Amino acid sequence: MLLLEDVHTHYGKIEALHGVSVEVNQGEIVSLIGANGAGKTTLLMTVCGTPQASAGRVLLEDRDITRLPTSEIMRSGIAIVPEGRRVFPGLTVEENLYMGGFFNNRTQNEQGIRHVYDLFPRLKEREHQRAGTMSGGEQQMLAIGRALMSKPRLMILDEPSLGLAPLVIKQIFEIIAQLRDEGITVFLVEQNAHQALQLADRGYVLETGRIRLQDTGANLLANPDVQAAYLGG
Amino acid sequence: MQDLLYFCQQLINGLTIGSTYALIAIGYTMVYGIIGMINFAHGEIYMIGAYTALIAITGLATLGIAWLPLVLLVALICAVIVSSSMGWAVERVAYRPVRGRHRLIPLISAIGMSIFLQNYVHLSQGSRNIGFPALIDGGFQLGGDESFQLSISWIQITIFVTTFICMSALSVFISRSRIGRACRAVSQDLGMANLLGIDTNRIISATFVIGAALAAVAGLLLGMYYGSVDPLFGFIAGLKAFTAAVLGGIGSIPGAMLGGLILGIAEAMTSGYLSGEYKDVISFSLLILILLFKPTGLLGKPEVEKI
Amino acid sequence: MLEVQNLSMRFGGLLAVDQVSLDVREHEIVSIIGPNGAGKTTVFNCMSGFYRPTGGKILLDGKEIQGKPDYRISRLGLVRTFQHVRLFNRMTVVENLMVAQHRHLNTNLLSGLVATPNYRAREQKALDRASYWLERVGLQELANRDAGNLAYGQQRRLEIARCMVTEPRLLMLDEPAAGLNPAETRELNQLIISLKEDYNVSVVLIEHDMSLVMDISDRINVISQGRPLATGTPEEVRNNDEVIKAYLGEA
Amino acid sequence: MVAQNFRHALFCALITLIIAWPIMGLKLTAVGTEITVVGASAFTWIAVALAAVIVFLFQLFRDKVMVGLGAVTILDRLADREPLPDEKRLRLENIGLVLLIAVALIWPFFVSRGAVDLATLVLIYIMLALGLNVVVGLAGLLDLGYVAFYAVGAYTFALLSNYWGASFWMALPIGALLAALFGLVLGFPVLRLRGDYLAIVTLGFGEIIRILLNNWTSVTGGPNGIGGIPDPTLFGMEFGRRVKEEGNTSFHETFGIAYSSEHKVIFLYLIALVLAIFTAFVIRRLMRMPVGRSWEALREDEIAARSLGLSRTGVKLSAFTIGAFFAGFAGTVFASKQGFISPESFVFLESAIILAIVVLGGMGSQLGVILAAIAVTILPELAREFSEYRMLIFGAAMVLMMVWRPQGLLPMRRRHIKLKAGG
Repeated sequence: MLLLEDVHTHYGKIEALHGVSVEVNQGEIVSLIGANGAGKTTLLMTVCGTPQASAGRVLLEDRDITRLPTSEIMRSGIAIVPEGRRVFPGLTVEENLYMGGFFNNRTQNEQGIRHVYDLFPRLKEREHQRAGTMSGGEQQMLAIGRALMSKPRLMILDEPSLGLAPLVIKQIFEIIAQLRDEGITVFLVEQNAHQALQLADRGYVLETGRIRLQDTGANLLANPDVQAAYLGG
Repeated sequence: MQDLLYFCQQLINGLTIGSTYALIAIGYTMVYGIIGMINFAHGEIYMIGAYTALIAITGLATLGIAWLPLVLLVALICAVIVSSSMGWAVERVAYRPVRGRHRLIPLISAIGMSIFLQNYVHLSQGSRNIGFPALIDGGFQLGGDESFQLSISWIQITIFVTTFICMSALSVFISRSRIGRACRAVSQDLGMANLLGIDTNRIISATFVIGAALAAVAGLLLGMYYGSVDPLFGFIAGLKAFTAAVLGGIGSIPGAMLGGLILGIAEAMTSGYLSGEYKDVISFSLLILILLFKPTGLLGKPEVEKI
Repeated sequence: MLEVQNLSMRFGGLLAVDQVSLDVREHEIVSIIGPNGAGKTTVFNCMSGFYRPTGGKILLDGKEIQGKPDYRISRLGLVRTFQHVRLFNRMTVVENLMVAQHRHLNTNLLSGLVATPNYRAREQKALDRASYWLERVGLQELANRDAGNLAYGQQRRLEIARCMVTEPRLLMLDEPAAGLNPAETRELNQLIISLKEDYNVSVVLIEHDMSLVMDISDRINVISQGRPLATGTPEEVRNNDEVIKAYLGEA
Repeated sequence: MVAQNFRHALFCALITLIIAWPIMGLKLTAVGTEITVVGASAFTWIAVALAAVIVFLFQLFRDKVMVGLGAVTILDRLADREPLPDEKRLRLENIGLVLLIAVALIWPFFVSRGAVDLATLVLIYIMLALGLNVVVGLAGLLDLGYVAFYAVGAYTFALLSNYWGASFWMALPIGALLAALFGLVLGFPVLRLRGDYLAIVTLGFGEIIRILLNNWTSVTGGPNGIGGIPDPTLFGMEFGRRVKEEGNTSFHETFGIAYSSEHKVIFLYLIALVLAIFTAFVIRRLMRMPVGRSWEALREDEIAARSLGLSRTGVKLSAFTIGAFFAGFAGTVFASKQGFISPESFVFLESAIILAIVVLGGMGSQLGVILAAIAVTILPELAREFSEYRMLIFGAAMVLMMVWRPQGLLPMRRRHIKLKAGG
């Protein structure tokens, strides 16, 4: 589904990724974990084309998307729930969802919104509330809902648990599992390694711009090196 | 009683001018809201709108067409088309290549564009001011006695009505339509809109075109109201409109409307009670005072300094 | 020497920092760590005067300094670096160091215009100090390059040198190892230790690179979601269950 | 891809027609009291069509053209040339400077009066541009009302001489100091504003001052301006045919030579030359002093500068005040040269021209700014048929410079400082 081959990415002068290869197969949940500043978000954003990889290739369903502009990549079956949620604060919940389905026709949007409200009844209650006034957990639900509106085949989530209460985190992870059951491939970046790996079919550990470990989720969870990667050897 | 009438007269004059300032101010505020730059050449776009309208009106007169509604409609359409194209072109040529660079660079580029357009019209149409035919003249008087009567002209009413229609249409467009929603989304988080697959460059172009179209409407209206145009016509009006935008809170569309009206009234009162010479001083002083004491304007949101 | 008591910072509805306390003694390296978005840089911004904290006190030698303008705090000897290096890019490396020493220079306009002996002597002294620190961080060869053209690791070192020429008492480093390769990180490690040992500067450090933090810190403060989570020596923090949970999530 | 390019190119060509044809092709002309529309000349029509075709072709082959343009780097090589070794460079510079000044001193005696007059104007613009360069180029503060300080200098001299009979030499320091004081007073409240707001506010200040000059008729003469501003004197010697003031002597009588109106023009030129050299020298020193470095530091990164203990207001204010000081200088010379001033000379356009000089020359670069001042003032005189296109070209040049070469034609070069080894 998604394939990164020896990807290097620079932010200005800093090389943030030093040759990363990752593969996400159809129907999987793949978790990418790693400490702060390891380059996890950079890796996700490279898939989206901001910034573009300076070397290597990114393939989506066997199509080379390395050099495409972001807006075009995001119209080819990928949706992202970015770090910090980034809902449009001045738009209502409903308007945010419409923005997610910007390229849909009216009936598709109506179906999509109904589907999102089924998944998150909470959002239905807040339909006409401005997104900026909602709690972090609600915003996270909205961000996921907005991403679902474009009916993506691959969904990328960047730290969906960041700054949320444990109960809400649990709920979010349940939804992610549900997305897989609906046939959406999930590529998940998390600091919250325990939960992310429990859920994942496979996982990668990123350390200072390089993939250090890759294995099934369960194996990584049991691996003492994972803890070391976080708290220093 | 006379005093009250005199006051009302100034109020009406102020609201007339103010509503056109508001129309022009929309262009500043929308562009600022989306890409955070002052479109210095916006006043010139408005001036070009006025010229185009005048050319269309005169051209129709030469052809012997004099049915007022048709003349106005054609003039309006021509002005809107030319100004919008100009707005689009200006963004492509002078602003898009420098977007995201140090703050002064787009501003200098915009000033250059403003000077260029001023002289473009100056060279093509001459520097003298040209009389704008009073297509809608006359009016009616209200109350008072021989010494003073409250007079309202038809052109003032036309300006009110047209401005009201434009503002309402814009409000509906921004709040209901798909593109309007995208405009708001892009102004709140451009990067995220991009991540939803939206071609943000197109949305930015759209805001320039909308702002220019409204400025063209204002150009036609004010051309008729003042009765003449010249190539410098846009510069001061542009500054006034910018003041209005800042007064209301730059980036906020209702703010631009409010700011325009307040500024118009302030100017009319200065003209009416002090002297017409100093009305520009009042608006500039107002601009300076707002920026000093409430840079976010009346309806704007504070910005947090990022470190 | 520096004491932060119950510091809080609120942005609109968001409580970014909530009741954080820490203290720095003379001759000590203290680290602040915590997951992304924990509010570490906000603490720094309050300490260096860029933000006016909404609650709590910051004491330098027992005197309150919270809410003072940034440039005054800097003149008291509290100098910082930035998460994303902030150099004067179109000025040369030496000029960057000269700007930082304006306090030590004769800034009288007239004496500068006619170049009085006193003015020249001070200017020369500042140049010598700049030269010394350039050698110390290994940038002597690049003295006349534009700062913006240096490699990233060199920029990081220049930023530290620029702080050091001001002869600070307390140095606040915001993620100094970000973007450095392992060899550069090791060098940085030694540099920071030497600042403390040889120049008698206290250091407050925000850092993600745990091996660096664990190696050089005397004490570590952990904050999570704006709230203090733990304090202690590296060993204590490493084995603290709360900390492990904050980093790895609930088991 | 090609089809898309083609459609875009067609669209751009259409837009070009829409924005060019009505304004350029249809000229409004007054015939008696009536206004009619007259089609422009065939030449204009062809030009409009040609422009559309060029836009079409450019957009169609955009990628290739841009690659071609990217290859033009001659200017860069000039700017990035290796600096000469210090001693050699110093010697060369000194010889060059002495030669240049010598030529500048002797030259006016061999040319026409008009040329000298123009040269004086060039020198005034050099002073103005060098002063604005401090504010915009070094400190990074966009001041769009710079001309106001120029006006303060000019009006100070005019008023002082009209009301108290002050001479040029008395008015020169007073004018400059008063302009600086204006800078200080105006700058104090506005300098904490963000860059683009600052630009607009200074523009507003400039306009307010102009409007006041225009309307305060009892003092400034309003739009009629003030005349009879005296010429400078040389140790009390006047340059007129007859002595205006009791106790003065006239230049030609003292030296026993025939009266010539050229003496005055040349003398004024020499004064302007000395003042321009003084301006350049002082600013050059300032640039290398702590205050100059802090201007640049604040321009480069305000937050970092503050973190190192620089006070934002203090540093900005010093740049603003010093810039204003030199504008006041130039204003006094200008008033003396013209003998008559009115608010006409101090419109926004004048600020824009000075800004254009700084931008074209290269913000921060003294040599660039001086060359640009010469070019901008002299070129329209040399090509008179194009002089009405002057502002059009300035505007276009400002846009082009910002897009392609924001550092200016001759960007500032950094001074190399030699360090003692070991320290």
